Amino acid sequence: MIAYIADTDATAGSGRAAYTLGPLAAGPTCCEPRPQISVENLTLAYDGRAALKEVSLDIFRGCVTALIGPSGCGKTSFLSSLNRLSDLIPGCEVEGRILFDGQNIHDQLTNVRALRRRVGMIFQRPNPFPLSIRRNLEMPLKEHGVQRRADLDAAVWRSLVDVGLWEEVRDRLDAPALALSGGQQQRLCIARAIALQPDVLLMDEPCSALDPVSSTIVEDLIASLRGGYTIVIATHNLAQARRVANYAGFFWVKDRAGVLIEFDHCQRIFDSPRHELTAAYVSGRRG
Amino acid sequence: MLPTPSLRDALYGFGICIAALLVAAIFFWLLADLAWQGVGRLDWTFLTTPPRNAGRDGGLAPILVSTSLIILVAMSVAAPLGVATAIFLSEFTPAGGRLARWMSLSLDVLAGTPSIVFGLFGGAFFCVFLGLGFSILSGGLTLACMALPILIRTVESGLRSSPIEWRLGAAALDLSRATLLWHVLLPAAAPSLAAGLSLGIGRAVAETAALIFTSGYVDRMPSSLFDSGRALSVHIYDLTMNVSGGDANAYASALVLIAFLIAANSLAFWFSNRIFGRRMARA
Amino acid sequence: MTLSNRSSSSRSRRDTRLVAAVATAALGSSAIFVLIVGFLLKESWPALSTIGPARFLFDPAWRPTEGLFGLAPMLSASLAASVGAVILATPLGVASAIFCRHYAPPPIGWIHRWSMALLSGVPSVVIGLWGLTAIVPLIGRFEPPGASLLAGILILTVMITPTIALMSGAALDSLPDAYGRGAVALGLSREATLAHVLLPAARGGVAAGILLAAARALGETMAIVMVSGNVVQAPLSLFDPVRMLTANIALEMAYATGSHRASLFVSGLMLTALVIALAAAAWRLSGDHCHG
Amino acid sequence: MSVSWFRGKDRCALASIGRICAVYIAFFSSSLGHAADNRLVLTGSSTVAPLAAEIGKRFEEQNPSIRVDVQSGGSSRGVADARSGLADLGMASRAPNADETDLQFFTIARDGVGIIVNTNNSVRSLTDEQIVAIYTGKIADWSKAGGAAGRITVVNKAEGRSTLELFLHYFKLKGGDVKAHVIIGENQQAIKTVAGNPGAIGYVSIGSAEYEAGHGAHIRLLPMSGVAASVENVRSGSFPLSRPLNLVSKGAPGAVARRFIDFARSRSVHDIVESQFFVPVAP
Repeated sequence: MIAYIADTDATAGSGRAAYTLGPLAAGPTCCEPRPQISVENLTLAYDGRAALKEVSLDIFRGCVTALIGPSGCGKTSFLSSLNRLSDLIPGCEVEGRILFDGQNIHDQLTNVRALRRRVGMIFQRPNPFPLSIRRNLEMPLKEHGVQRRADLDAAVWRSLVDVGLWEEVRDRLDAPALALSGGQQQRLCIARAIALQPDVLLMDEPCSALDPVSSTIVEDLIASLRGGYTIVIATHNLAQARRVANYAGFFWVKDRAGVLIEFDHCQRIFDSPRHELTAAYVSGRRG
Repeated sequence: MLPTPSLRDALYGFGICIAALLVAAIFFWLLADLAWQGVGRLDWTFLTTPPRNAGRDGGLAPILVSTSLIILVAMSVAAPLGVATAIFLSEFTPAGGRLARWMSLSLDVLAGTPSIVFGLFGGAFFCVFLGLGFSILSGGLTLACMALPILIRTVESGLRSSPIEWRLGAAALDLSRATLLWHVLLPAAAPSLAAGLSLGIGRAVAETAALIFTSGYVDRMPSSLFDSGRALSVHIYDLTMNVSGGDANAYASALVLIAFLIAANSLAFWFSNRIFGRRMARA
Repeated sequence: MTLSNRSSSSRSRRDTRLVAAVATAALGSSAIFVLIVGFLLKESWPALSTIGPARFLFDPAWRPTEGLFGLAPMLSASLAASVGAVILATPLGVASAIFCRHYAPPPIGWIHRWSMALLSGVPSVVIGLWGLTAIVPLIGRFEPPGASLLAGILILTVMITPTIALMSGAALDSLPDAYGRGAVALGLSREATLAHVLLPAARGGVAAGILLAAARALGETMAIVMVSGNVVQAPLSLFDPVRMLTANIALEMAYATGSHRASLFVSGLMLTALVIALAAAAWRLSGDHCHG
Repeated sequence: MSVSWFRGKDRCALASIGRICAVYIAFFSSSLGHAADNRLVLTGSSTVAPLAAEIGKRFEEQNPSIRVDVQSGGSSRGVADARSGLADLGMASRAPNADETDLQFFTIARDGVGIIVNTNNSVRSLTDEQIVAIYTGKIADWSKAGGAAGRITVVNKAEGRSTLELFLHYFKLKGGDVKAHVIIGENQQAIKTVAGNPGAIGYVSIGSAEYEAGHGAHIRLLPMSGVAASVENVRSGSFPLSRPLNLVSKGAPGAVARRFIDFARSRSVHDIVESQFFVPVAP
């Protein structure tokens, strides 16, 4: 299948990624080998200082892709360029191509807002709005044209069931969302995102602000969403990446900018990494 | 010897409590002074009868009505205009940008313009140029101009201080800015709006110089917004400065004015909570 | 359930409408400024063009009916009183705001906050009356006549402390709770949390409050007329009676005509210039670390 | 939730736009609505305003179809408004100036001006020379004027005030000669300042001073040139210092204004004039 390894001696990765196909013993079966998002030579700079250099990788439909690596290696920047949230950051410039279902999202013609609706995002710190649980879910739906009470109720119910929150909050839908625990808040944010029926979910360290129990619940949730959504998850929790991901990309900091070192099936990244940095990182010797 | 951290902390806390106590003491001194000299005149008839003998006798009824109308006009013009301007400044101009800076400069200048200049301006612009004459409407509009800077400043700072996560989250959900503002940012800024309204009302109720020249001196019960109506503060000023023997009623009127402020402030809190805060559900 | 794609364009139309609406409002608010400055210029133009701006600064005295138009002593008095009041009111106001939120038990904090809101709304004439009957005789007992720069500073302090307290309070209120929690988690004491975390984070709102308060102090009229003595002289001692620019307008506008009247508007214009200078200074100060 | 939030938001935007529109409509409709009223507008001197307002109320009772609106704002404003036609009648607490030949002045009352000191002051009378010496700074301590030792606080009126002009004229002083320690604007402020300062001397309206002294204020009126400062002596004309309170019109007054002037000068308002502590003019 698909893998990428950076040429560490020369400048990292030039041109289109070099993919090598190979058999996989017990690969996950949910994935179609058809990229939903293709990133080509993505370079991202803040005020002229590169934060991410020449990253190329494919994100496959229905699979969980984990981005691993130490803090500051550009995982968050990478994620925010996928739904052009980077547009909102002053001084942030993006070069390279990101093809979403074959269309470059930086084209003039691309409707950013339609893009963002198809790509949901979960942030490191749960960020429910200071509204009731119900209104947190309903507001975006209404914004996108769902008007009928019955439709709204059904969507609220569906998305809460999907994230396993329904039983916990069914009696207090009108209670403030900020009164929920951190894990519940994060699941509410996921519910809020999937209520809009996106194709892709971007998750930026979704569990790192949570306690271990909540973290496990959210992780199980992510695993259960696999197949239904294309998920890209940035994490520095290696065990988590190993448990939930089909694919993994390893980022590292070179010359103060993030680069992609290796991209492959998750199993291979962890069991037989081809780059020595990857091997060192996943074995815990570096990072 | 340097004080140990805990001693320093204790001193710090002590200083804060002393300062707060001092401010409270001054307020209660002022209040006690007013109450001592004015409470004897206060009763129901004082509130329900018109003034007689240039205000030495009689009550306040028409003056209370005029004052409420003036405040109502001022706030219903200043609040939407102020909130909209604050939104423009905080959401659609970059902080520290040139436009924002020019606008905040002009607001600061407005805030520092002496009220008597507002009065002369209001007299020339609203009363004469726009032909409103001495009227409650002129007075209210002049006060709206005066209260705007305070209102804009407080609401703007409230909007600016909302967490970035909400904005990012809204962008990721593809919410329009209107939705984000109306459902998230403005509710979160409701305390600022309340503070701005209460400061604005405070300034409006306390205003004398601007009103003498705009809403005027007539102490008859107003029959429309186009009638001249004497505001409470103008009445107090007149009683203390022009009417010998008016002091007792002036103090009583000042007490009424403070009660009026309590009512107006409660109304402002209730209003901003009702408009925005109700949807804001905070832990 | 259907998620409409059509709504996307109507949403951006709505956003455009929103921008148009708030921009119009902002334009309207600025128009008031333009109108007022234009009004001041128009009214003071006869004096500025015939007497000339320099004489307002350098004439030796203020005797407009005899052709002397020196505003410098009043300008310095306005500045001295406002600066003095801001110096006194800032710690009092900020401390009050902190007290309400972090020291006082809730009911007391609530009462304190209400008293601040009320104090900010007590008409200047009432505060002036109180100053005239309570503060001025008190000062006069030590250093006659009592009506003095000091009395002006004290009265202005009483008037602007609530502004600073309310604005700082609003700024403290709008800080995310996590700030305080994070600091407590680090083992910082309440005082250190306030001094090193919360106050610096709220500095924008506090600064805005101080600026508003300073502007209000400069613009305050009625109370100042009653307590500060109104003698046109440079403030050389705290116990000297002084006249501020606003007091000058209030005292003489009622009887002024012709170039005297126009020169009173010059006082107003000068006050505006003073506030502009103040705001510009505040820019400078905030500009240095606004990206910090 | 019965109202969809789309409409809710639009409704709010509409409401604020609507409010602004309403104000604009009010602007224009108001310029039409004025002329219809049978209204007499008086503006000017804050000293005359309370008196004129009380006279106006009685005038309204006798002429129900007419409304008398009295606005305060200072003598020069009264003169200017009468001249420009903004007011039907101006009010001025002074005699006409030499350059005001285009205006007609109608005196409705007189007001005496007397010297006051604090009740703790042992001085019972001052000669004109002593008063001049005190006001020009040549005598700075009460011991030099026949009292107990103590610094003199000279209370003077602000430039342009008619009582100041009267005072200066009587003592043949120029504005620049006076070395004042406190300068005040309104009459009551002078009384309160002198009442609060044992060493103070000032000059105020005799009627109000008499009233205040009779009601416990710490002030005492001093005789001038041997004539006791009392309303009685002002009325009889023996007290040297007094000023007229005037109504001012440009050219001959209109019919309604004429009736009002005649009424204000008639015997039927003498009780009002006296209740405001002024001296009625002989009919």
